[in-house]
Amino acid sequence: MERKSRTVVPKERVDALGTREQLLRYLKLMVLIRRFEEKAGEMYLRAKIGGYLHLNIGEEGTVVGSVSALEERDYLYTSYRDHGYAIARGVNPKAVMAELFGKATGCSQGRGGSMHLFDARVHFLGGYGIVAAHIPVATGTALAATYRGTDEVTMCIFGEGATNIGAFHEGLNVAKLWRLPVVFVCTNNIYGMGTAVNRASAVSEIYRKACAYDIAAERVDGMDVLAVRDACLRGVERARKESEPTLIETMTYRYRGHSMADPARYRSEAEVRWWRERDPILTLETKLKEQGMVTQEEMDDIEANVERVVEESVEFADRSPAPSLDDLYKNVYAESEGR
Amino acid sequence: MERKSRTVVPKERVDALGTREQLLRYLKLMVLIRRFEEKAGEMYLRAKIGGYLHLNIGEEGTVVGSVSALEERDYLYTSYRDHGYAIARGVNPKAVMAELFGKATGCSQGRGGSMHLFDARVHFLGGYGIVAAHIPVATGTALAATYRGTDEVTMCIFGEGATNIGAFHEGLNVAKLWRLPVVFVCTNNIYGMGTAVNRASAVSEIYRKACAYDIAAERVDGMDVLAVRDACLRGVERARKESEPTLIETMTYRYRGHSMADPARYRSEAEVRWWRERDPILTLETKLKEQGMVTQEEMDDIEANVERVVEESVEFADRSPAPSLDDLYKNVYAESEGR
Amino acid sequence: MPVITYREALNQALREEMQRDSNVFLMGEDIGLFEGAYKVTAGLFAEFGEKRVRDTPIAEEEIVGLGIGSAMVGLRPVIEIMTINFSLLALDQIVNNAAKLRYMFAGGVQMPLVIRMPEGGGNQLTAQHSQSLAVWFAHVPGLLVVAPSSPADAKGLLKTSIRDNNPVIFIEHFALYNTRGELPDGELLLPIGKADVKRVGEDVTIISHSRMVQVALAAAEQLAGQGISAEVVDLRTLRPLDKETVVNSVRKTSRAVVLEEGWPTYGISAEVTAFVQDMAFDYLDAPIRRIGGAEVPMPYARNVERAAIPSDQTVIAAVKELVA
Amino acid sequence: MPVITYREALNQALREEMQRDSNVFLMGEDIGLFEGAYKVTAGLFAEFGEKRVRDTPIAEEEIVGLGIGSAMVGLRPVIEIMTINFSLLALDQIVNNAAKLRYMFAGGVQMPLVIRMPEGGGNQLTAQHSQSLAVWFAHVPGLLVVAPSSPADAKGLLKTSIRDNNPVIFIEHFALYNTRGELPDGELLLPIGKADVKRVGEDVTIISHSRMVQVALAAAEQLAGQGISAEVVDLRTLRPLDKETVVNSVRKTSRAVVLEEGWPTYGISAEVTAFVQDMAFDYLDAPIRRIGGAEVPMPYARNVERAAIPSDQTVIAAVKELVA
Ligand SMILES: Cc1ncc(C[n+]2csc(CCOP(=O)(O)OP(=O)(O)O)c2C)c(N)n1
Ligand SMILES: Cc1ncc(C[n+]2csc(CCOP(=O)(O)OP(=O)(O)O)c2C)c(N)n1
Ligand SMILES: [Mg+2]
Ligand SMILES: [Mg+2]
Repeated sequence: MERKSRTVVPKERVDALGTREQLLRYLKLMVLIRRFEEKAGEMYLRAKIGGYLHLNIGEEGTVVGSVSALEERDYLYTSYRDHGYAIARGVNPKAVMAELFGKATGCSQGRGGSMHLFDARVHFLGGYGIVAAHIPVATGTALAATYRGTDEVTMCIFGEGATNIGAFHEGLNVAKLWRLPVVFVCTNNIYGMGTAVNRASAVSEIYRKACAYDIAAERVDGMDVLAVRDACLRGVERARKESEPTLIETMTYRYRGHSMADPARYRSEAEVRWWRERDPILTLETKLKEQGMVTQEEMDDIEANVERVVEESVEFADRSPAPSLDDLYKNVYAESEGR
Repeated sequence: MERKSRTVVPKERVDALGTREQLLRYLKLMVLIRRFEEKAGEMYLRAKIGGYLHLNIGEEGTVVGSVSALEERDYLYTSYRDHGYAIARGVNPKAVMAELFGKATGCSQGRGGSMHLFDARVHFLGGYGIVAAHIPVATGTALAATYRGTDEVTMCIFGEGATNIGAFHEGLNVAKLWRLPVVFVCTNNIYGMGTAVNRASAVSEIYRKACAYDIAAERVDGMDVLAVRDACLRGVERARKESEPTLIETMTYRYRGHSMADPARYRSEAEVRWWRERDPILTLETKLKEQGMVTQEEMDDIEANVERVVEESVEFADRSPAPSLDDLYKNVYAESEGR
Repeated sequence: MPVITYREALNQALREEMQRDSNVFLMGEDIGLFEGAYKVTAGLFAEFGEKRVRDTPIAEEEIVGLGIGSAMVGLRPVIEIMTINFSLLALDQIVNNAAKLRYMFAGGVQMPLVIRMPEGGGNQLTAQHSQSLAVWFAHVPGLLVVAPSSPADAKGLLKTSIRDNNPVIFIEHFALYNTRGELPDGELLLPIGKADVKRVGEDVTIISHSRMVQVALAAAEQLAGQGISAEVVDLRTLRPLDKETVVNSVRKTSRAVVLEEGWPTYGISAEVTAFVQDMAFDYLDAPIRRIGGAEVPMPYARNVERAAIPSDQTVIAAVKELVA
Repeated sequence: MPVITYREALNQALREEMQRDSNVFLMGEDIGLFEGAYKVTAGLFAEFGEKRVRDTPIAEEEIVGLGIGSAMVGLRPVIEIMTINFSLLALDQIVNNAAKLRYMFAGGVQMPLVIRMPEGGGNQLTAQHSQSLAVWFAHVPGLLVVAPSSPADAKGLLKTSIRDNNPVIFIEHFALYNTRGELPDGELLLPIGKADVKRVGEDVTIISHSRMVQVALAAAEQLAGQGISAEVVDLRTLRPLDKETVVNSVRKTSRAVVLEEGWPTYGISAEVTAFVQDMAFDYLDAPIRRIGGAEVPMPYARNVERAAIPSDQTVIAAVKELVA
């Protein structure tokens, strides 16, 4: 009664590298996210931002690689570690920074903050605060596509720590049972707060958990934006063409602590160094330079551009108004015909 | 990155069949449970029993086989389909019938009813009504053994329908992660209420779900009491000696509907007949007769004895007093030193 | 006017709304092929097929998540949780997502989601299957909570709930499914947030909801024979509360009994008592009386279970004490 | 008397009880190596090791199940749920198992289980992380619910809770962890089920619990300067309620304000109002006033969040209106 797990061994990349235009876009986006997050951390320390702040620094390869596999009509769900995803998906950095500042011009009008970015226009269906609880929700959006017979794909991002809770299991089971067009992307950054994956998961190779649902699964280098993009493209294609779910595990790392409050004493400097040497931006930059696709000058331009965008987002956020207290009760309920 | 699932292929039976004494005990227990359950059904129709009534008829091979693998010091948890397990574990049939009748002499003093039989003296830690919610509880009892360094094993019985809900997943993960001495027994009777296993589980071979936790697992013929016992003995030994969990799936069938209210129209007569031909009692009886271990006369004796025990349990239940209304609030709280 | 059961009323509401709007669909455990644990969805699987009447695995959190995620992109899911007792497994989805997303996301999503579930005891289903937990949902901003007591209310309120763009917790009661009542002819839509005076009286107001309204009416009938005229107010909606209707009645009668099947401590009756004492302070001739279930996990034995649930006799005794 | 923080008080209680009884052990997410999301368990992993201070996966239902199953066979688990918001995922275990098993099984098991968790808002943690849900637990027979407001109460009540054979829901508050207070010398054990008059007054009684007691005390201090003498009663235990202490105070002052941080509709203040109007009916000079959080999912922006949480100014305004 033995049986092989149905793991999909990474096949050849969809296209060897991508067009120069694409590659530069990835690079720019990753740099933008890095600088944006650094600035957000700074603004937090200057008390411009409150609450929790979870940064994507170190994870830009996964962030940009996964989101780049989506078409405009597709949907994206993430956990609370969501700034990079929102930006990669096309939410205006100004609206993101303004949200972090708690301003009326924020993408959630100052109601959601760092953890609950949202923008329906770009089909970014939000950042969620309860670990794994957005997985069932994402399956619901995928269900709607099959219900209507349309071909949007839903992508759902969560951490490796989220795979130990029931919602992950219930969601994957239904996704396979009902053949839902959903791509589950698990960003395995080795830690859930201070707990290493092997102290929380009986099986620490997360992609292997898909065997319990006969879901296609693979593990990729999350520091390599192209590897992530390609794996996600395969998942998106499987969803769109075959209406089947996929689980992709991206091996990555957050350079900072879990949130701003965490000095991350539970891991060694050597470990951090090991990962920093595999930095996703450095990796792509080096590759493109080797291939003569980008020069140092162009890189400097990118940095300068990004710096301007980030500065503008801070200025915008800073001079935007706080939400009006008159609107305290707005949007608790919809005004429906029935009432 | 492919990897084999760690399914344990059934090895040779621990002992080829068992002593005559053992085998006759299994046979008697199975007949007792069958007749007890039939009588319970009858009493339900005569309104002596109220609420829900879930019978083990057809599943006696699994019931007796699993419980027989336990030592006295071990612990047993079951779902609401619990009468047979309670009896096999040594709860007095009188106390079980009295509980079904809602009498003060019932094993839960008329407070629990059919779904919540309980007897701490024989380490039967109860029948539970919320699907799969006793799985985390059972892991807690297994944890207590490792905490104290004692060698009791905990066995937890649940249906195949219970493996789609989060608690199953959370429990199995922790059991493996913390190496808890627990044997999970999934009675796959093909249906959860009216829903067939393949309409609810992406993977309908339940034992395969253990691959997500690297838990040893096997599937056995649940109509064969000896096959179940042997698989459970292996699981109990693994728990006791290696402090490791096991998942055992027993393929079985309930001849009746889910509960007394269910006429079971969702399945064919042919299907029911197919399973009835594999009846666990008939199977063992035939085997023992072939081996000359039991005669028809002895079988008749067993039936007569069982009939008496069942009749006595009804009489006992009938003439037992209802709980006193004065005790309505008894046992809501313990009297603790702190208050 | 035709007479139908509460179960049939719900079934009609589902069928009519499904016929009217192809975005309306049903999900739940054993609601399709099996036609529902309590047969509320009888015939719908046959009529609408498995796309619109979806049997789910036993996975309450996932079921509600499916509802939320599909509602966010425009479908109108109606979910059956087999009993309110199992909703505990989906409470995070209901409270942290369904109730909050519209606000968190600044009105960027609609949440046209209905969650139907029966509650209550009385059938010897014991501690884990006999709870009345509507009060928990009624505590949460962002949710609407409806709990009808009659077939007409059940139909009219369920239809309105399905058309509402807010998440509606629709509380049914096991012991009401077989009860009968008249149904007005034609399209029946009742507003959420309106209480209903089910019997007019002068001496005392009995305020209740769901099955206990029937108990209150039975008590009122007997009290009338003893010269006491009781008004029975059916809350119908637990969130938002129709305080006006309740308070107007109490201002008239000057005495109030609040009756619920669940545990009264921190129960529905606590809130009703609290706002009535505030809004009718100068009219009250006596403290507001609360009646609820015994504060125990529901016991199995018939006699003990009966003692744990309020009956018409409990109500009659309380009213007599109050008006004495 | 030493002055310590609420956090230190809890930490001392845990350490002392673990030293006293080897059956006491801790479980929770990141409570060990990481020393707790709010550092309440600091130092305990180092002192007692991973057997007795167990880091768990993120799996709240399983964590509470582990507690129940180990308590049933004689251990005394103390569980930390990182915040009350995540307890929604464990509610079935808490309500359907922890609270009920002793009764269902006719006293055949003990349930010496403590579940500690902070609640409340005020730190811009937004809708899914700022709830005050103690009322849900306080509604359930079989549970004891404790919610201390000071370091001394926190220590004395946590120690008692750990020694109790009932399941205790122990509610802490984020914003109290750094607050300081005096600690009496010697073994400190406070009884569950006893309220505490935190300030004596004559004109009005302010009834509250947890962090809002500090708000009430700040308001009372300012009111004193304006010639209004307010008595502040700290409920300390939400189930069972110490009705006597509360009612005695209201009978003396004839006016009551019930203050809570959570949503007042079906909240703690509803129950307190309901029993006070009953037991002090003839003493009340005015309706009981309730103050609670705004009925919204907690918004992020600092100004809006502040407007959603009661402050000393809210209390002062309400008291002045009431005694006017
Ligand atoms: C159900 C639940 N339990 C606990 C928490 C507190 N918490 C927030 S993030 C986190 C760690 C999650 O780790 P992982 O899933 O690996 O994501 P990462 O933060 O590494 O991206 C925890 C425990 C929560 N938000 N939800
Ligand atoms: C969480 C939860 N959801 C739904 C139910 C209602 N219910 C009771 S038994 C059952 C079917 C369970 O099937 P399975 O696990 O296969 O066990 P079997 O009854 O076949 O022994 C359901 C849905 C429940 N008790 N608990
Ligand atoms: Mg992680
Ligand atoms: Mg089954």
